Amino acid sequence: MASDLREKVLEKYSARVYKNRKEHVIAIGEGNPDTITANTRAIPGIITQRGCCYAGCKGVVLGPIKDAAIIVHGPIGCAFYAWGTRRHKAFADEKDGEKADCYLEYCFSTDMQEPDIVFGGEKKLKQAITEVIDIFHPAIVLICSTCPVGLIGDDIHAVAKWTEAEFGTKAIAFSCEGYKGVSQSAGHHIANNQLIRYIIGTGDKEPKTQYSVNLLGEYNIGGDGWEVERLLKRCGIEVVSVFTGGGSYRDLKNSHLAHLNLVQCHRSINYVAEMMQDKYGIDWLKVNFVGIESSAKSLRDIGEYFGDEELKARIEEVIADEIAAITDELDYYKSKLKGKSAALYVGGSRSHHYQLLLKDFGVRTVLAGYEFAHRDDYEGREVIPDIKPDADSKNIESIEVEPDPKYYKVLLTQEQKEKLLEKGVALNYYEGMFKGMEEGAIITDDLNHFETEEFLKVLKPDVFFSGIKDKFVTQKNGMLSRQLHSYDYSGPYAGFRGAITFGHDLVMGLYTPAWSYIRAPWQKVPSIQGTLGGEA
Amino acid sequence: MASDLREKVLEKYSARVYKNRKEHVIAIGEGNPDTITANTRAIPGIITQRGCCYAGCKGVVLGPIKDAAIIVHGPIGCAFYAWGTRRHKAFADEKDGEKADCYLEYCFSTDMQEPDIVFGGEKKLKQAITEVIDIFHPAIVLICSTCPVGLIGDDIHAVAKWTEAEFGTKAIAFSCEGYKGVSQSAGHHIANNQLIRYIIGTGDKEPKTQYSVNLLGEYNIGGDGWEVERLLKRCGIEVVSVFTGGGSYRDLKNSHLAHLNLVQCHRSINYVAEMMQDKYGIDWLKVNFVGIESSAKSLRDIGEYFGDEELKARIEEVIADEIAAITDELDYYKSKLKGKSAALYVGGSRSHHYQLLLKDFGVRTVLAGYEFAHRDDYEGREVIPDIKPDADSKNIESIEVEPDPKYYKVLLTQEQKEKLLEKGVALNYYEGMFKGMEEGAIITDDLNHFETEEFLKVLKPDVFFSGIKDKFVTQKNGMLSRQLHSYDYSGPYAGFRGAITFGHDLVMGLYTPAWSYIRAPWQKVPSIQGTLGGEA
Amino acid sequence: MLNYTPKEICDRKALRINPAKTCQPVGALYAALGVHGCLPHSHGSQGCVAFHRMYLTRHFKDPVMASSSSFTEGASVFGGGSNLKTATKNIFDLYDPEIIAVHTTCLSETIGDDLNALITDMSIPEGKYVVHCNTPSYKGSHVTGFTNMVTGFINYLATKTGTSNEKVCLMPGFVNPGDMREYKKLLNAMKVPFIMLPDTTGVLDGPMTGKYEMFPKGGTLINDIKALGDCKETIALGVQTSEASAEALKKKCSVPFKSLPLPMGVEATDEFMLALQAFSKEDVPANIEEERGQLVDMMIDIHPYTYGKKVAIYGDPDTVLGIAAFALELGMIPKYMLTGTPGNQFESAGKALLDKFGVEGCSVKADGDLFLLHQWIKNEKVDLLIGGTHGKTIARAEDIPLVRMGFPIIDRYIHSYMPLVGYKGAMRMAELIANALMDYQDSHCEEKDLEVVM
Amino acid sequence: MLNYTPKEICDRKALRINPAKTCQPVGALYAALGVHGCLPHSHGSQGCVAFHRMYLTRHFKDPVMASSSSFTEGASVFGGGSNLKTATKNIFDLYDPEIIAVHTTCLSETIGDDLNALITDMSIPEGKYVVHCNTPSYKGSHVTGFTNMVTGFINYLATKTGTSNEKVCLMPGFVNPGDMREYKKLLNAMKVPFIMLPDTTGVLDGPMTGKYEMFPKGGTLINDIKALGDCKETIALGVQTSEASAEALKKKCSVPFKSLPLPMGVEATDEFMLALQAFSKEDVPANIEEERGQLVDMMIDIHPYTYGKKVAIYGDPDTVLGIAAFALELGMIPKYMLTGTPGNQFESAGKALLDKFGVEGCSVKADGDLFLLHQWIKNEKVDLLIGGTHGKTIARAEDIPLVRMGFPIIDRYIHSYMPLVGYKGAMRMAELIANALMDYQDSHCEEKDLEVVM
Repeated sequence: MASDLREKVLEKYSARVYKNRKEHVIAIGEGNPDTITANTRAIPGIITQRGCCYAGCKGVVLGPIKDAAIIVHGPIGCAFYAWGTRRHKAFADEKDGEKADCYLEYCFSTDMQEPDIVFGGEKKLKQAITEVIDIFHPAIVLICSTCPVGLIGDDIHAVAKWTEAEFGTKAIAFSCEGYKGVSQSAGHHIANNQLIRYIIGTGDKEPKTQYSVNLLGEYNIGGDGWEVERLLKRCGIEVVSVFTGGGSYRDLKNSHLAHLNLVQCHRSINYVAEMMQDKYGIDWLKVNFVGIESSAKSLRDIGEYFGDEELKARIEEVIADEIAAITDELDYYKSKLKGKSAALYVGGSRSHHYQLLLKDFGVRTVLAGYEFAHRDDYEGREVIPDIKPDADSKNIESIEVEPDPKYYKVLLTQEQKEKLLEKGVALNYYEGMFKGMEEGAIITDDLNHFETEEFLKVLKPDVFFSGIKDKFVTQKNGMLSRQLHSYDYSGPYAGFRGAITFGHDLVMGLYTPAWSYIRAPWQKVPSIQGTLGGEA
Repeated sequence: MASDLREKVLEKYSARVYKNRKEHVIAIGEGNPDTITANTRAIPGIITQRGCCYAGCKGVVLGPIKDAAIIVHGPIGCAFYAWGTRRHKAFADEKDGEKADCYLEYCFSTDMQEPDIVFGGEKKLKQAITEVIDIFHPAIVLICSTCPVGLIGDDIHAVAKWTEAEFGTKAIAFSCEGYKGVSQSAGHHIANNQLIRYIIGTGDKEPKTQYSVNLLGEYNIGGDGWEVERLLKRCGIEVVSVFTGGGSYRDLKNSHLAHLNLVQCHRSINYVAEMMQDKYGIDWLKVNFVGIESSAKSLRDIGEYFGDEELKARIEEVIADEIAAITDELDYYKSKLKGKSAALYVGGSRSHHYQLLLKDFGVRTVLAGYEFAHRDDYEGREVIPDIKPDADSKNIESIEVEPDPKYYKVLLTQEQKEKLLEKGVALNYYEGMFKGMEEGAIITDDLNHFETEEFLKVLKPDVFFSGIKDKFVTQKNGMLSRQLHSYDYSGPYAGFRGAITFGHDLVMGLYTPAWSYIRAPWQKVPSIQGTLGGEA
Repeated sequence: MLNYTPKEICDRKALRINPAKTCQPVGALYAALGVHGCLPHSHGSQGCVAFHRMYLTRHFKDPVMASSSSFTEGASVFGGGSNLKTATKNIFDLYDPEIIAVHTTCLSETIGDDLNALITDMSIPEGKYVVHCNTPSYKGSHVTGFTNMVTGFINYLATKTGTSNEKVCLMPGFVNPGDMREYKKLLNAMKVPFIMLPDTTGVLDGPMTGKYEMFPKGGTLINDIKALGDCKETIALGVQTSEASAEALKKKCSVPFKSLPLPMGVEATDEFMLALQAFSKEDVPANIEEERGQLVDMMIDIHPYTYGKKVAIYGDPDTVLGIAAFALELGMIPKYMLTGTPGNQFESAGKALLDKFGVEGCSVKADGDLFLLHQWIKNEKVDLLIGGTHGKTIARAEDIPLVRMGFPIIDRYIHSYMPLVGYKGAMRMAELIANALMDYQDSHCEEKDLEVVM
Repeated sequence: MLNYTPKEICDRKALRINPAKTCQPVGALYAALGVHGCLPHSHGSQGCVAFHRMYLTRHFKDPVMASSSSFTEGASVFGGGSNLKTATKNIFDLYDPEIIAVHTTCLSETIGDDLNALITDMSIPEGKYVVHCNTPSYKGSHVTGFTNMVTGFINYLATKTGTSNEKVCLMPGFVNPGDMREYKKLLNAMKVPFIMLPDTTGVLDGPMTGKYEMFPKGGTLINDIKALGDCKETIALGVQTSEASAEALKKKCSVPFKSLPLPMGVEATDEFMLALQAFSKEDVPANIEEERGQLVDMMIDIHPYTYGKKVAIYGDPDTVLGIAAFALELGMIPKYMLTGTPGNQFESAGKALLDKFGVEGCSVKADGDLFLLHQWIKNEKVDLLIGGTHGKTIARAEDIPLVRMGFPIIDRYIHSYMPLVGYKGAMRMAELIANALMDYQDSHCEEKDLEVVM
């Protein structure tokens, strides 16, 4: 039984660690309460895969905003590591005569040196901003602080204000020092807060159509966002802005004028979704464009939301057409994958989404975990009122917004929303990962290296979906590991076509002949066979 | 004294070999008669660098004709070795609405197999021609035979006739079996004969200008021919055809209508020059576009021939302009090369031409030899009446031509020619290599491996210009060797600009740092320095 | 690609764009992996080590293990001592390394944690070790961090007993395991007994075995680090990387040292061989001399393709100098030599190289970045780029071939198994360089100029 | 480029276009260079050996010595006996080789010179040897010529004394000296005493020494060729190249043989190692097992770039099969396997490989040419070309990356020093293949898809 396996792994810990980790590792069902501890500190010394607040703010949410000059204020490392490593694709484009430059090939840093730490770095930051504006003339400057900045007390928000005054260039500061919070999650929140404060609502370009959406929590890894946009456009749904994959300040500032928010990654962006609902009255819909069934359902839910029969018919047509185009390949990959099992440990929502895609291929999930999720990501948003803030989360600012006098508008009546719910379309809601999971699956929050090794040993999945830090550990053990942060440099995996690419990649990984060569043939036979020679 | 050095090298031979080789190796001046034995058999077993009749016919003269489908009739090797290895550049072009295809990337062979040898190969040859015409629709088919073809008695000339009758496609056969003659030279002659018989004089496109020339014996190695054409065009001289680098059947067939023949490589093409003079009355002028002084003189000689003051002025302008453009580089390379010495062993004329280019840079020639020259290439055409044909040369057909009733015309009167001679322009004449050489230089006809090693050891030139077979032998001895057949994949070397490229390449070769690393430092110091360790 | 980079070079005083360096801790982490049974530990926020592990993994495509003190805001205010204490206890409990090698971060440096004191106060299991070094991210670069970690091991462990072990202490510089294997081959060939610190062979170029080992076979043994104090001499390869560590060993245990450039190319490898020969009684064996001769043969053979070609070289200081030296030996012109790592020595060493070969008109810059390099190239183009992955956008923007050498290379495989040092490594460099230039010629020439023989 | 090649494939019965083979003598010449103190001699017109020396020199970029009987028209009519007699006398007089290895040409074969008789009648200096083989250019290919020359040495020299020397006779196949060095490394690692015939190491991959030696250090010793008759077993690598020679040794001296594919890739190298292990008492040493594990590690790492990629492989039969086997191990699809050398065995071996991996829809052809290969590619494109220099025009015409492996490679340098065999050779192949595919991706993707991490 899964609970026994769980115990077997955790009992190797010292009592203190055991006490901590047992709350983060649970087995679904089997009479266990489906409740988990999440979003708490990692234990010093226990090898976690988590990143930091800066990674969540700059790396995840802000990094993809292509027309922003993002200056990382701090020593060089933090800027360097977040330079081109996350595969959030973008390119400079023009929309209705308005250009959005793309600075993603550039890495901007103040490269703080010892004197800056000792005497303060604001002067250098100002000079760096002067230089970035002088050379690049960006539409907006974003300033991200790293660990020492907060400690030495540089006031980056004042520098942002100075920038706007001095150059007339929009500038926003993000105090996303790495030590804040317990994971990337704090950084998401900090980024979200500033987006709602300073960007969303500052534009006035109305959508062109009746059915316009923002795509929230879609980072366009490997081109996912482009594929989702393609699908939406086929259906006649206008995409106003994307938060933030391939997205731009140019578009984000108009996002409050869209009719509906679609939320792909719940964890990293739900603050924006909530605050936009409060401030602008825009409903949000949790979608999932990973997986064939999921993609179809997401499109249909949007159709239901707008309620237009013509739109709904077009959506059905698109779904039928997209599925028809992939059927043969789907069948082939299914035949190669059916009955396999997988473990997943990714970021905020992927460990959930990809279970659904795997299910499309007949692959079972035996373990899943989130790196930086909160309880609602596991258990559903209904638990939010029960989540007690601890010292670490209290440190992260949570902002309240009021309905915007100019832009607040409500699209659906309460009655209409209830009708939608009856049709299985829950607005402003995320059900979490647990509900869809099989009895006996293991859930691991903040899965660490030790547990990874041990669980994979006992669960023996065919593949472990995780990140680069786990990948080669797993593969040295002879088990396929594929990165679901970066898609192992493949993609897009979203949508119907993306599912096929995923299926291809998984089949490739499982069936590549090299696995069969791990043991040398002389390791399989008695090693001394010779009859002569060799004493030399 | 050079004569002593010569003796020192040759005395290592057995008496029989000595007797043969002493006639081929001479020292210039020092009271020695400036006469040499050339164009005689190589000695079996003595490692010669020479090639065969097929190499001279197919490889040298015919290979560059770009719009000809040249079928090598024989086992696969001969076709294979002559495929793309000689750097005679060309490309398909259009001239006055007439296209010339370029088949140089293709290698056509009948790939004879044992049954073809036993039962005869004509049938296969006919089938191959059928296929080449079917696939490529070439303007002309040339058939070259290799050793076994002559022995088994395939009548390729009959097959050529059959081809013309069957397909209406021009076809010419060349019986250039490798064993004929004593070197490539036999192949040149065989090729020349068929060109005059079957191609030259078959077209009727008149030149557009008063000053038109054919460029004979220019094979466009590394683009030399293109550079010469560029110069001639700048001067206002029209190039009707090139024999044969970058040339085409399309152009060659009109060559009898040009006003003057320029001969670059005397050895390989002088038969054509002579026969065209006899048949069409066209004078020929030995030119040399290798070297700065030589190029200038060649252009001026052409000007003198045509005698037009405007043309002569333009030629002077071009020369002045070309030289002005290279002066700085020339001075630089001269400063790096002055006082160096060289040995040259190349084909028919290059060992002569390149001495003149080397002289432009202040490089002395201490040894020079030809691979397949005749006495006239060394001593000047005045010795031709004295050359007694031997058994090997008698085997190569020598044809006589009559003035063509339609096309024969004479441009200059005897008086005009004599005036030209007074100005130093000798028509229909080649002075040979000897006359310009310094006292004491060694001349080696058919220089073989042994003599190469020995002479380089005693003469110690800074560079040996030769071919690929010598190159690494020389370089293993720590001496630069550059290929003058293929220009070591550089070029063009012709003309003024080409001289600079040559200078660059030579400086590069002599000064490349790697030469200084040949001896390891521990080979220079006492080898045992250690104080401990190392007994393990 | 890089469309916003102007040709005009303005004098930047504060803004770093497209760096050619990263921060100290990643170098310290790499060095610590080269000690057997060692778990590197990052004393700071957990994001640092996540980034460092990611980067090293992407370069080596092999597991990279390290732990973190996982600072939260509280620790950042009140000091990380308790985090470190908890961490080391947990580490020894759970992973059971022989040794924990702690490096600091800008966070713990800024708050001023005193690692010496913290470690002294720690209860460390019998027979186990905790060592540390200071690697403030706002000083030097990843190369400095590597040096500091090596120095840290020496400061903690190297001991002079008074009895010489008749060995050489070899400091390899910031190189790949493939390079370290090549060193070992040469030392063994010269029968020089040695201890190399660090030694990442078998750790970061390990075989697929079907069984992951957190502490694989490779790495310098702790006892061997201790024995460094009894070495006869240190050969410090890579002056900017290794000299400071050699100094530390000299200071602590009076081991004299010889500082040499990385043995890249003919002359630097010759120097290395002479240093080995000076140490042992041995002649250079025939097979190594043959390798050298093969290399020189190749260099003469390919010189028409390399001579006079302009190359921009960027990366770590000793690596850039090593590549530049070999480029000069090939007759190339190292038009631009640039490292992100600060330090005047790089520039003077680079200029000395240029002077030695009588080459003029080249730029040598420490503390530079790839934005500047790109601007230089826009002002005067080069024929070839040599460096890590991050030059690829320049390569594509300017249509210049890129040969990947150095650190980090995160977009190719296998490279870290292959040496660039020694005669064998130079052969590899020669082939990579010649092929890049010849491939470029083949793909960029006019069709009529495509050559079958080259 | 190759603009006249139509997509439509017509059935050619006579015309060979752009061959994927050349004639026997050049292979015989190469084999003879692998015998110490041997001067290869071409019995025919002097043009043959000029071409062969040119070609081998261009492949190896090292001196290639050989002499010729320099037939003239007379000899061609009356027989070349006197030329051969003169030649051998002059050769022994002037160059003083230990042995002259004569191969025939289509010329001497067509006129019917009886080499056995001519050599028997010859006066050969005491202690010197003249051997021969028949290499009619109108049969087989250069590979056949290589085999025939090896067989010729065996037929003339191998002697069974009755006392076993407890050695393996290793027949290397038509491979580069770099490959032969790798064989020797593996045999030495397995402590298998052996004689390899031929052995071109030290002959065609010689160092620059400043002193040319006409007969350099390398090559199989004549006494060792004699001793082949006393070997315990022959391991014949490359079935189509080596089996006939192994048969000859079996026939002459009753030495049993094991025929193996060229040890390219994992499984074929494993087979080779098992054959060595079966012979010696030795375990496969840890360092070789480590190499193997590193190789497998790399293969798993790069599989996303190789899996499912279609490759066209052309060249010599055993080489093409060896590359194809490794390509299949990498998950690639060897869409086209083509050799110019005739022989059904190639096609059946190729098909067996495809069957083993369950790969369908591929073409395997012996006696083909590059014109046909290009037409195939025009009909269904591939992602990669692997073969010698002559594929470069196809590569350029169709914009397909080309990885150079095999013979002849006359437009690149250094390759012949580097092994393709053994685990090390497979690492090289893996890197070349992965880099070619990844470079192609980098240069052909849209700018927005250029990846920093791969």
